[in-house]
Amino acid sequence: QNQAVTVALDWTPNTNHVGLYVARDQGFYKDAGLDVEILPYSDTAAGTLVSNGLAAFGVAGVGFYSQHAAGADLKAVYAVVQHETGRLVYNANRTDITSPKDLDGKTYGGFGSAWESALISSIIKADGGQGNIETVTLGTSAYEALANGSVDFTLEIVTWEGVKARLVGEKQGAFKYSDYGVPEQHTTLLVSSDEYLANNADTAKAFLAATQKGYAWAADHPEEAADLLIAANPDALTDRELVQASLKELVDGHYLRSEDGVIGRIDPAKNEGIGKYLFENGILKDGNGAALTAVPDFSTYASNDYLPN
Amino acid sequence: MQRWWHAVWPASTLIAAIVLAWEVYARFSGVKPTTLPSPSRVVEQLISNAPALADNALPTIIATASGFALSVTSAFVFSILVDFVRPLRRALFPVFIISQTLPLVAIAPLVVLWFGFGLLPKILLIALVTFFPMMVSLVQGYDSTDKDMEWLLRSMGAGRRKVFLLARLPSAIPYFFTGLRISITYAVVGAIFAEYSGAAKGLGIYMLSAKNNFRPDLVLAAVFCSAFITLVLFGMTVVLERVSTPWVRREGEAQ
Amino acid sequence: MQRWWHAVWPASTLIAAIVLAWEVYARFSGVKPTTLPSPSRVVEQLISNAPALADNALPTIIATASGFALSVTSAFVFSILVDFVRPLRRALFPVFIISQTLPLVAIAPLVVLWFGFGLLPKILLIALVTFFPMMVSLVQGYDSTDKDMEWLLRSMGAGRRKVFLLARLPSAIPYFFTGLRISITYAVVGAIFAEYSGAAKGLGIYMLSAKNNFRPDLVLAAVFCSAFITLVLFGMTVVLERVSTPWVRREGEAQ
Amino acid sequence: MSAETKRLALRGVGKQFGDLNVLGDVSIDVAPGEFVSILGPSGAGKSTIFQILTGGTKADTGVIAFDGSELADASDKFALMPQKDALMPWRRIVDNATLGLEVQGLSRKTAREKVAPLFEEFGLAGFEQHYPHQLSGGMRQRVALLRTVIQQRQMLLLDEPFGALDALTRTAMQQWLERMWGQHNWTALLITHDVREAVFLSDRIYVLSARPARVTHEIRVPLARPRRVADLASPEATRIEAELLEALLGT
Amino acid sequence: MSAETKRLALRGVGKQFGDLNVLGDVSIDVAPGEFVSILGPSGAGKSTIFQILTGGTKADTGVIAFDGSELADASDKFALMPQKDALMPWRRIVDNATLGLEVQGLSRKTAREKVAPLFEEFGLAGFEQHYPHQLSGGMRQRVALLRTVIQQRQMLLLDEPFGALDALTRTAMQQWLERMWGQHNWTALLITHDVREAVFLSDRIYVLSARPARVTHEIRVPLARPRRVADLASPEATRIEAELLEALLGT
Ligand SMILES: Nc1ncnc2c1ncn2[C@@H]1O[C@H](COP(=O)(O)OP(=O)(O)OP(=O)(O)O)[C@@H](O)[C@H]1O
Ligand SMILES: Nc1ncnc2c1ncn2[C@@H]1O[C@H](COP(=O)(O)OP(=O)(O)OP(=O)(O)O)[C@@H](O)[C@H]1O
Ligand SMILES: Cc1ncc(C[n+]2csc(CCO)c2C)c(N)n1
Ligand SMILES: [Mg+2]
Ligand SMILES: [Mg+2]
Repeated sequence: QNQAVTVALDWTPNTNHVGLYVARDQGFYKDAGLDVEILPYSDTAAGTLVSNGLAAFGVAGVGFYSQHAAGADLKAVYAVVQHETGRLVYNANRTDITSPKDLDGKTYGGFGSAWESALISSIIKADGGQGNIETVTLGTSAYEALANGSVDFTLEIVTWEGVKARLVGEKQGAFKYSDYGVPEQHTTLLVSSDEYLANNADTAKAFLAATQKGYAWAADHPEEAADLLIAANPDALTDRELVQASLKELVDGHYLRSEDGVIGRIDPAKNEGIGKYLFENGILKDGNGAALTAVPDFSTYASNDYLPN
Repeated sequence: MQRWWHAVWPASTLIAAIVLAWEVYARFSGVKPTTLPSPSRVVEQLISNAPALADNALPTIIATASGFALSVTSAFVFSILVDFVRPLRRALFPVFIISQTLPLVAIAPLVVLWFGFGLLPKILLIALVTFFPMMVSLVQGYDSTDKDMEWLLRSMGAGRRKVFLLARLPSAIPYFFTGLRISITYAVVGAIFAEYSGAAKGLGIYMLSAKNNFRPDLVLAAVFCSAFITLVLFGMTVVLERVSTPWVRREGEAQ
Repeated sequence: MQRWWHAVWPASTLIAAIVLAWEVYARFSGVKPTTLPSPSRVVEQLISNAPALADNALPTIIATASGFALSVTSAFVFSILVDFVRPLRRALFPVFIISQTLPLVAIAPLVVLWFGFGLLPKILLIALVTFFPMMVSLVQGYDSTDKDMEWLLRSMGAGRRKVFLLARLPSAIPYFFTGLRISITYAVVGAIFAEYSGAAKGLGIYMLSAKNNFRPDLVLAAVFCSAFITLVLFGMTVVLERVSTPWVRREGEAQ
Repeated sequence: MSAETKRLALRGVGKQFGDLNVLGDVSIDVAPGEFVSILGPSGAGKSTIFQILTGGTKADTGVIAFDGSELADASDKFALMPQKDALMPWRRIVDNATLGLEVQGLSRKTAREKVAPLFEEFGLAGFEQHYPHQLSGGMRQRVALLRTVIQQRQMLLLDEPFGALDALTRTAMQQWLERMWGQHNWTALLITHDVREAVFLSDRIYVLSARPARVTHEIRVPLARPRRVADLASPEATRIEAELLEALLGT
Repeated sequence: MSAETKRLALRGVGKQFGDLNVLGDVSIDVAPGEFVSILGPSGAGKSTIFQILTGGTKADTGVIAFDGSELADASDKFALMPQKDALMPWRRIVDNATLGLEVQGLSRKTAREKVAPLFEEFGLAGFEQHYPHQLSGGMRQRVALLRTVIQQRQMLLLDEPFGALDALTRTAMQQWLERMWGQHNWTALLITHDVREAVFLSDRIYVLSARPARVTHEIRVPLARPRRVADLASPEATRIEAELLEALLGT
């Protein structure tokens, strides 16, 4: 009789997802009367699954703004991280790269979304470059491609790939987006759809409350949470050291719980800021592929209404 | 025994040589195991991950079997329809041909979008890739019927239905098995494909997450499993063909 | 003109009906255009994005052509080798069969990883999917040679090479074209696949990013392009077959 | 012989396939118990005559009478033996033999009981459970004939029954058929290319012209039965043969 | 006739394929300018004899002499005409005819010039540029014979050249071949199943037993040439025919 809820992931299981697994395996969801299934990461983006009603919630990144602009029924309801975790990275042995403008004409290993090249271009331009890059779409293979030198740079989640590189001893150089004019953002969000929220407001609230509890528990017990995450994904997570170090980083860096103790809440200013930035760079396009001409009302993109106060 | 060995040694030797060369290259060329794992490592991982692989192989096998069953059934139904109503043939065949030119990789995610995560989209995708070869084989089979045989039956007073049952359908049996053998190979590949685009479990999902976790050794172990399943299914169709067509004279059989 | 229409109307009508049903469903069922775009929308987008599609179709066509050329060439070389050295046939065929059971979806990313994002991995993947049907067709073709014809040539003093050139090779031509027609369908699909796993440009990449950017209408427009390319290539092989085998009597031709 | 006593009577039968005028004007009679052959060049339209009789196609012109009354569309008067043996490779010999009975609606068991005694006579005893591919060409042809006669129709239509056999086996089969003919009371119409076969087996022979086919000669073969191969050397037989050859090959 | 004056002499030739004893002990002679036939049941090993002569396989026992000296392994003495016509469907008639010359290394042009005058005689004039499928069975057979004789080998080996033709066309082709025989100075060994064909065409006939094949009869055909179909009705011819049939079909 438990309410079934499905969650789609944005990537292979990693520490960004820890709260979901904690809430599931610590029984927080069950206590809230929910039966949560975490769908494995597949070829189909979480936002697509959510807006088509195949999943109630999904983990998404900034790509969610483009999907929303294009007409997808999506709404951000939970911020997994309170600070920007995205970085532009390259191999440190590349002496020809010292600042973003050196990336002009170089090869970028990407994930197949439109916002990527625009973001990188604006970073390069902010540094005084042309902003022309070669893009090769690779998905999860991007990091191997970077490691074996077949691409020059890519984007990473500093609390996951960044930690891994450090542990493995790969020297990497990184550029922080905000150093080059990109507003701070919640890099990882939970999204749902208006349709689902309207019809299942109580379930959504119960889910997000339990999820928040899960992330809080992880922030309080990073080591146990890391082991729980590993136990939940024995095939995917085989490097305990990485998971432990990553979660420690997420907690110590106040990503999961901000310095002010905020968990999950979406900062309207960040929402507005990144939204405007994307709009101004012509990344937000309507369903016909035409760039939006008027600034959208970004308050309709995100909502904290389903979070416990 | 000796003849058996005679038939088997060239391929065995070649496969052994390929595996050996791969092993040597993987070990001594300095290529990273995350780029190209050695076969011994793949086998080792195959064994130590056997339970997980078996667990994931099951949904794939179920999807393959259901999809294939649907495909064969509908190929039968449509082929009979098309055999009895000629204009239908000219109507359906071009559509089926076009359906074969659609890139599965683009269609699979859409099908998952439309039909969700369950068995249905997998069955549909498997049917999409296997239906056409089955259908073509059956129709070719009906058409291969000896004209004199049909004339004979009609002269005996058989109607269209009897001619079909007594001559056209049995004539299609060898063609049916040819189609079966071709399709079964695509079926497993199709199932894995469908899983790639969205599934809770299955060899496709296993491969995808192994790939995403930089574990080409596990990817290859799962590839090995899927090739093995395909070969077993293929072998089953060959056995089925032998037992159900005792009248076909086969090479190497005494007359 | 009339006969042409007679051959074409059933399929045209069916296709028109399907497209119409789709249009009606997409418009009036309340399904979101981001889930199922209407055909009119797909066509509209196809037209307005024609330059981008053409731009992306070009690399796909190049990869297809190169991969296919490699595949046909090596199928020829191997088939001749295998024809002259019999044990090689028993050695290679099982290996080729196994190669056909490997799920492309899992292999493609590995191949891209090993060979980069250039033309090479695409060519290799296309060759992987098209080589075997070509090879099988050629070998079947050689084997179809009339035994009496070979005996005749030997009685005339022809050596093995002359028998091959004068009898076995020409006997294989119709089989070669059958293989060509089968392979060409897989070739485009294979190219798109390879692009999906890593490329800078191409229909595969276009589909991928359309999908990621929530534009199923563009995905379908690109699918349409790829199907169109396949059909054109298919048509080309049919024409090539007609002009290069003037001795084959075809149905509907005057005797 | 008046039209009433005739088993089969074709009068002025004509047939066109599209632009192809196949049968010009064909008139053929067969009396009960008579063995009549049709000789004619390849593609003349001989099989087309049988097609018309068995309802496979319709004549454009002419009338066909059977035992004095007009032939119905789907008639059950004829048992056909086609040009190739048309045995079904997936059926055992016994099931091939009973095919016609099965189509008539008899149960498998009854049908088998009915053919069983004939295997001995047709030289097929012991082969009931074999598949066709395990038999020699001559034996297959005997199965085909067994399948034809077991239907107990009023008339046999034999379309080049031995055309696919080698010359020696064919001669042996002709002798066998002549023996069988003596023992049964069959009425038969035989199509053949083989002049000697026609002479050896027939009471009467019609020679057809090339397309559009007409009857150019009608020749009686007054040799006594039972006939032996040596009888073909009789002056009577050689005269008829020479006459037929001339009729067929021209000058 | 001593061994020296013989064109071809097989003495005690035997051949086994694995467990299958095909040729028991075959001795056959052919004199220059002679037309000799081999009659025998299907599968007796007749084609195997030709295989041995043309180097397709090796005899296990026995000796073969050609013009008095032992036959070399890959001999250029024989021109073969196989059982089916074996025309290459992808070659035009003229290129099929010149095939043997091309294999011998002649240029296409020279080869074509060499055959050109013969098309008229073989009744193929005007069909040089056709493909085989556009020709009737009889014409195809004539092309095959043209391809055989144009090689100008010392002896023709004809393996059931008319076996695939219908009885009528076959008779016509036999007459044609007999006419050609009269005009050219060929030496030929013919394999056939057809007793009349053998009698009509041959100077001498060997009858082979079933596997393992041995020569059971050797029969001379003393009919005068040129022969006509009507000659087959002569007492001489019918006697030989009866004798052969008895030899082949047994009691
Ligand atoms: N259903 C049909 N439609 C069109 N043409 C046909 C059809 N049936 C037969 N024909 C043509 O009619 C002609 C006569 O055919 P038929 O089979 O009656 O000849 P036949 O005398 O039996 O020849 P054969 O001795 O070679 O068996 C042929 O040219 C054939 O192609
Ligand atoms: N290369 C071979 N290997 C094995 N067996 C063979 C080979 N060639 C022929 N045979 C067998 O030898 C036997 C005689 O064959 P052959 O072709 O000489 O007979 P034939 O007298 O020409 O028969 P037909 O009249 O049917 O042409 C057959 O049983 C055949 O299967
Ligand atoms: C663990 C993890 N690693 C990489 C990505 C891929 N990715 C998607 S958006 C983005 C950059 C954000 O600015 C990156 C790197 C992910 N989603 N999760
Ligand atoms: Mg006929
Ligand atoms: Mg032979």
